[in-house]
Amino acid sequence: MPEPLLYLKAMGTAAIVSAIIVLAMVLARRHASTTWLNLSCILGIGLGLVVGHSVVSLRLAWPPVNGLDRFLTITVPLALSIELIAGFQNVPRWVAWLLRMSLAATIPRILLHGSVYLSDSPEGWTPWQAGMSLAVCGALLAGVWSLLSWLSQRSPGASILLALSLPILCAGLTVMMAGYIKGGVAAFPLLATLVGTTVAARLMSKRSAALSNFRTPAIVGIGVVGLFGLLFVGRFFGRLSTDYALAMLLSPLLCWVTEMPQLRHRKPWFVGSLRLVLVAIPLLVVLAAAKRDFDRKMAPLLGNTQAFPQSNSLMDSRSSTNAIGRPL
Amino acid sequence: MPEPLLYLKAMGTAAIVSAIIVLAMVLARRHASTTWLNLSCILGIGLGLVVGHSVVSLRLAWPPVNGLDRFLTITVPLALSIELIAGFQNVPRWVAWLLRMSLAATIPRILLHGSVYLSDSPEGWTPWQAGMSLAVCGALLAGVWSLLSWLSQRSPGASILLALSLPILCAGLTVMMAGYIKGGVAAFPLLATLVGTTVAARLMSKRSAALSNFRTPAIVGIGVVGLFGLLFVGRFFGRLSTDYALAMLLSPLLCWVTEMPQLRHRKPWFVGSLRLVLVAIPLLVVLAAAKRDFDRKMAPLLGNTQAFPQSNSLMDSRSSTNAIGRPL
Amino acid sequence: MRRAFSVWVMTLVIGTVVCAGSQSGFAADEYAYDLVHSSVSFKARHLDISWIHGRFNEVEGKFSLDRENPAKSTFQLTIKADSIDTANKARDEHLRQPDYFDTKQFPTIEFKSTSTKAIEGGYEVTGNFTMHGTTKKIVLVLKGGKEHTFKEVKRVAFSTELALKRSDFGFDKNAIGPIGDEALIIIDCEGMRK
Amino acid sequence: MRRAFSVWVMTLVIGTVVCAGSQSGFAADEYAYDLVHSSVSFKARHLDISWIHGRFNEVEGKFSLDRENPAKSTFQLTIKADSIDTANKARDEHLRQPDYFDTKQFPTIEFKSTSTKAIEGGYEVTGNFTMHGTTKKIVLVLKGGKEHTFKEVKRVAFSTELALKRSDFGFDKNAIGPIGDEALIIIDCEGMRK
Repeated sequence: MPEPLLYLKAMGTAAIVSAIIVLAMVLARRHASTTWLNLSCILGIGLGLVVGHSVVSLRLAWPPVNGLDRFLTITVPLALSIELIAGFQNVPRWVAWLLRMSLAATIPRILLHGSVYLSDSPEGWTPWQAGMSLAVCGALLAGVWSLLSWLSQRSPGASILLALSLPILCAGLTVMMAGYIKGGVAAFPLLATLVGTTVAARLMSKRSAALSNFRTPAIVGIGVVGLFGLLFVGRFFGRLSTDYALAMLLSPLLCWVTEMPQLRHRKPWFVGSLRLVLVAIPLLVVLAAAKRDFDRKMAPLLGNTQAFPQSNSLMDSRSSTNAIGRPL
Repeated sequence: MPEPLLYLKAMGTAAIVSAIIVLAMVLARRHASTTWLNLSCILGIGLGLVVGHSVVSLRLAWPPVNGLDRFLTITVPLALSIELIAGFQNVPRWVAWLLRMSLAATIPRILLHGSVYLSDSPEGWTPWQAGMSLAVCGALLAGVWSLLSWLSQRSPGASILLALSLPILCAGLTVMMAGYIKGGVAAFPLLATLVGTTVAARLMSKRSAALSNFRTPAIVGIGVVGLFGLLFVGRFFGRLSTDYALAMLLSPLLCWVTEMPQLRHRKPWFVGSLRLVLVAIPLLVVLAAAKRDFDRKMAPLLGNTQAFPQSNSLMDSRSSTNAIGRPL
Repeated sequence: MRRAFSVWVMTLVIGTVVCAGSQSGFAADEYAYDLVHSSVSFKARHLDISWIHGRFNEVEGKFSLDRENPAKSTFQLTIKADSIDTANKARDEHLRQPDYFDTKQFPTIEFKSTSTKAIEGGYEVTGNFTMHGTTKKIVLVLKGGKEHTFKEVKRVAFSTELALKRSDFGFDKNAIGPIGDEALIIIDCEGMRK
Repeated sequence: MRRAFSVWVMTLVIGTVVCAGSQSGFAADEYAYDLVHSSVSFKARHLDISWIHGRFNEVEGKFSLDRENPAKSTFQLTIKADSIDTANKARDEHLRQPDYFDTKQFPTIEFKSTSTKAIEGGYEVTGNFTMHGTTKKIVLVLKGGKEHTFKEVKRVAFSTELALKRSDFGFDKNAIGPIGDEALIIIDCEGMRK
């Protein structure tokens, strides 16, 4: 059963924890560098996630047994580690990008490990299908990741990070509405830590001249990997439709619209708002469609109370059970 | 379980009983009239059916509870009675035909009595649908009946009666293959009595000049009503397809082909054989199609032994169960 | 709020009407069959060595429970014979034909109680069971009856098992074949208060 | 005729091989699971007042019976988790998702015997039961074992019931909700001799 209050509590806790870590670490050093800010963000996200998951009591198995376990215990820590390494000034950019792209290429394989898709069974993919599917998914992740990173280098700002948290919220809701509650729940702590660290980092960047360019590739990287993982697990282990998953994955790329010559040099608040609005449009469409699917298929099982049917004919009983159905 | 030997025994007994009755009655009278021959045929068919049904232990309920009960305990006796009345010389032909057409019009209603089609339930027909369906079926029966009667007046001969028994045999087999064993079994005594009386009546018509024109409207009437009833019950209570039912019902009309000017004055043996061959062609097509349907759908349940699968993969198990399935 | 109010008004109105009409002052609770959370399954012997499981997917019914005067409780169940499901389409088709259920002639299987008495852990319900056009008096032992209120809807459930001989209900003995004559019907029925 | 001959030759060959390899001189009979005449059904509590019935439509398995030396008998069953069927499509879809069976990750539910002993009216079979990626040792009491030869195929059937706690098999406790933790699995399995 979805428990909205618990999710809000987890999100609040995760956001506060990650924000406090960022603030505390940056304030602890007199001359905080971008590297230090990046490190504090990574620690903030990591600890925020741990706290958030424990509040929402998301039990993860070690060794991981399912897609979500692998996503949260392997993929996310790997992404954090890579961003940690990439954050050091003396690491060449090409090494950082090599690491990132290698991770993007391996994530689909990690998430599908041991599943029916990669098995010999009749429902499994042929080697060719498997290779193609993994390559396409990896390329999508790599593409979104590099485009967003590029944008945040070109035209930095908290808006990109917030625009990335919108599809994560949407992914959580749609995965849940597709019937995979635990998969949806996993989105909320992630969303909260991203927002928490972004807000804290933004505050700190205003305070210090050294941080004023607000470059936080770590948040972008973990946000993209997190979004991709949620959608991938929801699509291949849950019943999230491919269309919705693709729409959500690609939606943050709409932030690039503000790089058009006419819009480029507008005021930051205008550019930021425009980015959020542009990203929100396809997400609202997806949410509406997912809600409609949910009402049609899952709602009868999840307990929405409607009026009882008056008639007792066999014909009516079939439609009425939709109206009066109860959770499983 | 179908029991071919029992059916053969029932058919043999029914044929012999009806033939003996016809022979005995005609031989008992020195100057047997057409009326007398007709009467003997009706009695022969009636008694043959009773004996045949008891050999095959076809239990019928009285009052009738299902379509087959109503067919054998109401429709067939009504047809016999009407042919009995129509057979008397002093009954005007229009009265006989009025009775026949009234019977044709009411048979569909009798057979569907109390069924889901005529009920208020959602699967039931609307009054308009019910009226149309009953009218179309009644008209089909009336059409086949009058066309065949007309032909047997125009160009009498045992071949029409034999050509009428072929679709009855075919109806029995296809209804049975569609999964309604009892409905198919009912065809065999009917077929046997028709053949028995036809052969006996033919023998007698050769012996006596008064009977030489070989007009036996009773056999035609009961044959048509019997064929129609079997197909109707098989279609509406069993799973006989509409196409097959129509093809079998209309097949005896192919006897009319021999009325073409080029064929009309050929030798009787040629005309008779041609009629049988023409009627047999669509029936063989129907039988082949019905057999294919049966092999695909019902055979796995009715116990055909095939080799056992060697593989044990889940994929194979599905197809192999079709090969190794057993009766229900 | 508005809804709660109208429910309250309805209760008042119904209460008044019922009080005027009956002596006990309390109407029996009426429950509607909840198809999603109820099941009518059966088992039939195969070759006298195994059991084949099946179920009916379309069932409806209602019951009224009078806890104070159990004899006034009534139970009713209607099973759509066409909805038979034995996990094998060809067999289901066969079972719908006149050799077995003859669903075009006898579309429903019904139970209607005639008398009810409370017993330890449930109710003993006598009633008429109609299948394949034949009606027989049977006694059902309904176990359960615990109430559970979930999202403002009161739910009560009963379980019962019932052994029948198909030949008692006019099924053709010739068609019984490898499937045994006796069938065991397992009913778990959950009702929601209207 | 030709087939009978080849069966005879096969028997001879297998017989020789087996005699050479084993002391007893008789191979155990091998049986293949007959999906058409076997059923794996289950029941789970709903709100602790009723039971929801379900079944698995795709199951396969095999067993070998050694009447003389029951300890040599083996039993194996593979259930395709995706084939779950509770007479409600939306619920089935839900049960396939990771909150419940996670059928993309754990496509099968399996039992494989490790030891067998003959008991009154059947066999007591110990083995490993794997569901939802978790394996537990369980003991099944298989009742039956009568033989029936129908159209030259020897058939043997067993029935067993098995109560499981879903939480023992790594199902998320949060997802248990109105469906009880315990499930009752009812297996009636008919095998045909290969």
